This record gives sequence, structure tokens and C-alpha cells, in this order.
Amino acid sequence: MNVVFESINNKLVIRINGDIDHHTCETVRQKIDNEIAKKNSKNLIFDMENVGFMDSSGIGVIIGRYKQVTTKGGATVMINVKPQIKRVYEICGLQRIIKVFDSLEQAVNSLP
Amino acid sequence: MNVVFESINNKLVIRINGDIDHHTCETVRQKIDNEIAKKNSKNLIFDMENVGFMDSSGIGVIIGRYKQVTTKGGATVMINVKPQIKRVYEICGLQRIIKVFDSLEQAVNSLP
Amino acid sequence: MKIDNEMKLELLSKSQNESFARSVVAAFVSQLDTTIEELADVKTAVSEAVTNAIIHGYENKIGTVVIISRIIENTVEIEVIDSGKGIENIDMARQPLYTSKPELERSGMGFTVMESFMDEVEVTSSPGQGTNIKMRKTFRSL
Amino acid sequence: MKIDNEMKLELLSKSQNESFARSVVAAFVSQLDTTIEELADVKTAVSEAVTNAIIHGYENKIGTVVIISRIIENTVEIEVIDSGKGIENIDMARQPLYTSKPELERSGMGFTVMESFMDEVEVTSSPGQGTNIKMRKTFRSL
Ligand SMILES: Nc1ncnc2c1ncn2[C@@H]1O[C@H](COP(=O)(O)OP(=O)(O)O)[C@@H](O)[C@H]1O
Ligand SMILES: Nc1ncnc2c1ncn2[C@@H]1O[C@H](COP(=O)(O)OP(=O)(O)O)[C@@H](O)[C@H]1O
Repeated sequence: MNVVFESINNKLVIRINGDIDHHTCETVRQKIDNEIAKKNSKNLIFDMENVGFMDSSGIGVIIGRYKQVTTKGGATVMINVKPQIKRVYEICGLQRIIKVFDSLEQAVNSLP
Repeated sequence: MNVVFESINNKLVIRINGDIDHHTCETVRQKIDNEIAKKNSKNLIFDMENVGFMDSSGIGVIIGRYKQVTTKGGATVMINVKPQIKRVYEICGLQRIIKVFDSLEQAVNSLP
Repeated sequence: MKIDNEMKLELLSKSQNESFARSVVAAFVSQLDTTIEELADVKTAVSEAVTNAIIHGYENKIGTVVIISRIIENTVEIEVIDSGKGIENIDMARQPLYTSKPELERSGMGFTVMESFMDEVEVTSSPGQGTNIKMRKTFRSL
Repeated sequence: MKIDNEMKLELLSKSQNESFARSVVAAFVSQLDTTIEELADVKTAVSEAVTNAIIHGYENKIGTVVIISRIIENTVEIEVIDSGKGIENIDMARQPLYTSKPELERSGMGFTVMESFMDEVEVTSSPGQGTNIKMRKTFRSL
């Protein structure tokens, strides 16, 4: 489990590598929160390309980060969402709050 | 589990696809014996390229075919042997009776 | 109903065993003819139930999680059993978004995921004794 | 010696479960830092012990095969247990090339493979009651 960050026009790209379940989500959460604090990020792009599996524990982490930046007026989007993750995302109602884009470019352009 | 055959200069090439354990070895045995009977083969080349796993049940099948053609004056060789299979092969003493070659060409040329 | 195959797995309630548990059930179910999506659904449902046993049932104390899986024709039945604290109000627990541990950023969607991905989910629980989640899914891909 | 992790798997003695059994143990052991070869060794040893329980222990009747695996630091301990016919003469059974079922083209090399691939193999058996194969391997790849 590791998390790699990139900043594009002040937007934080979060690339998670590995499964996101209850066992790994605490590490994911801490790494992201450190980076958000360090960069004072408002807009988040979750790149799910290298996430093979995610359950509702992962949804909890994503909603938590979403809430954090929303209070600062920011937004959260996702890219490269595989079918298993897409289904969990939909069942948990994330489509109402987090948009999924086909490419990093579209995701970056969608954010203020 | 399937087994594919090819005849090269009257030598029977036996390509096994899948794991060879006690569960699958009966099928492997039957298919090979049918083909040996049909072609009246004396010389056998086992191509292990697509065998991901083999245990001593597989060794039993190979020794059985070896004995069968040896009584007719034939020989048995192997190609494309992966490390796990090579170790089982050595522990079971097959190197004393069945040579391993690096290529199909060398295997074919080694047989009378 | 004839059981075609059956297995029972007992694990310690350690979070590192969550991925092991879901892989084992997926490997067992893969003897049936399923699509990749159906197999992923089963994995996800098992992950939810096992995680709940660990964090809610045992609350991070070490206990045993039992997983039983049966194949009956093209149906899989999976039970995830803990001997932990149990659930007081099952109807409330099954509500989407309900969680007793919001401080852990739980989404409260575990049961909803299980219900969406499996055909049936039965919950039996006694406070102080433990919880049994029994799920069924029939594969129609044949 | 502190047990770091432990699991118990119960299976029906069906030959289709042989590959399932060895994959489960490999998945459990993969929480340790092993080489691909070491993991393949464990898989092969488990395959031999489970196959023996099925064909020699239960002689193709349906019974339960129990597999227990423990992780203790960088050592794995694996027990494969059947409640089948048992072994009369363990020393003879362990001899290379000895098989009681030559008509099935058994190679008689199962125990030799287990002994070569694992660091220790202990066999306990009572005729009419069953057999317990306990194997240990320490991974030094760290
Ligand atoms: N095995 C269990 N033992 C005790 N309580 C449980 C168990 N499974 C679920 N619960 C209770 O049901 C609630 C809802 O579970 P769930 O929908 O999976 O959401 P979450 O795990 O995100 O809290 C939990 O918060 C917990 O109070
Ligand atoms: N679980 C078991 N129950 C009863 N007998 C066994 C068991 N395992 C091994 N044996 C006996 O030990 C012999 C040698 O076993 P092994 O070395 O694995 O060779 P093989 O399986 O090829 O016969 C078997 O032929 C059988 O008689």
C-alpha cells in the first residue's frame, strides 16, 4: 500500500496503489491528510488506476476527505475507476457528490 | 486442463495445459494413452511450457508413460520445464531416466 | 438440496486477514462458472462482513471469525460468524448510512453493499453472544 | 513462542479441493516475506499431504480434511489432518518409492517431496483413526 501525490495547478492528485479496505485505510487516510495539510489543498483528484479492490471502508475515507475540503470551498473528483469500484461507488451514492472523469486532463479542467 | 498433441518425425509431442495434480492426472493419463495407442508412438516429448504446477501425482503419470514406451524400445524427454517442476523432477530422480532439453529442436534431434 | 462442496475457515480477527478471507472465498467460489463481476461482488460482500466482525463484533480484541461457504448447484451460501458483542437493533444496523462508529469514519454502508451484491442477506445476532451473517448468491452466467 | 497469525480450514476430501487447499495456504503464507520458490515449495508440500488424506486416508470416501497453519515470526507451521484409515507402518510409508497403491500409478514420492521442500515433517497416525502431518519451514529470504 502506498500513496503518491502530484500537484497540478494547485490541485492535489492522489494516486493510491493497492487495495483499500479497513486494514489499509488508516494508512491511506493519514498520508492524504498530511499532504492536504502540507499543501493546504482545496481540490482533490483521486486516481484509482492502481486500486484493484475497494469496499465501504474506502468509501468512508473518500467521504472524509471530501467533507474536509468541502468546508474550505473545494471539490473532489475521481479518475480511472474500475468496474468493481464503480459499483461500490454507486451503491454508496458517491455519484451525488464526487464526479468521475475519463482523463486526468478533464478532471483538472473541471476544478476551479 | 487440456492436452494437445503434435507428431514430429514420428515423435509424439505432448503439450499439457494446466496444473498436474491428483485431481487432473487421470484425464491427462487417459488422453496421452489414447494418443500413444492411436499413433503407436515410441518416443515422447513432454512440453511443460503451460504447466504452472506439478506434484508427485504428475511424476507418477510421467513415469507410467516412460515405462510404457521403454518396453517398446522408445525414449522420453522433456522441454520447457519451469523451476517448481524442475525441483519436483529432481527430487523424484527423473533426471536419471528423462532428459530435459532447452528447445523442441534439440529434443527432437536427441531421439532416434 | 444437495451440497456439492463445503468449506469452513477460522481466522483470527486481525485486519490483515481481511484480504486473505475475501481471496479464500473467491477461490472457493471460482469452482462455479461466474463472471469476473459476480466474483468481485462476492469478494466485496465478504470483505464487509469480515470487517464488521473485526471492528464491531470484537472491537479490535482478538477473537475468531468463522467463514462457512457452501456450493449448491450454481448458488453459493456464505456465513460469516463472530462471537463478539452482537447487534442490539438489527433493523437500525441495516439502515444505509447508520454506523455506531462515526468517529472511525465508517460510512455505514456495509450492510447496504452486502444486500446490493448478494441475492439474500440474513442477519442473526444476540447481544453479548455474537453475530451470524448468512448470504446467498445464484450465478446465472451459465 | 508467540503465534503471530493462525488459520484453520476444513474441506471435503474431494480431489477438486486439492488446488484450492494449496492456494489457500500459499495466500496465508504470503503475509511472510518469501521468495517465489519458497512459496512454491510450500504449495507442493501441502498438495502432497492433502492428496494423501484424500486417496489414502479416506480412499475416495467423503470425509473432512483439516488444515491448520500458524505463522511464528518467519516460520510457517502447517498441519494436514484426516480422520481416515491411518498408517500401519510410518517408517515404511516414508521410504522413497514406497506406495500402497501402485495400481493407481502413485510414484511413492509424496513424503520425500514434503521432506525435501519443508524443514521438518512429523507424521502421527493411528490405524483406524487418522493421520496428522505437521510440517515446518523457516523463510530466510529476509
Ligand atoms: N458483526 C457485528 N457485530 C456487532 N455489530 C455489528 C456487526 N456488524 C455490524 N454491526 C453494527 O451495524 C452497524 C452498521 O454496519 P455497516 O452497515 O456495515 O456500517 P459500518 O461498518 O460502516 O458501521 C455497525 O456500525 C455496527 O453498529
Ligand atoms: N493420510 C494418509 N492416510 C493413510 N495412509 C497414508 C496417508 N499418507 C500416506 N499414506 C501411506 O503412505 C504411503 C506413501 O505415501 P507417499 O510417499 O505420499 O506416496 P504415494 O502417495 O505416491 O503412495 C502411501 O502409499 C500410503 O500407504
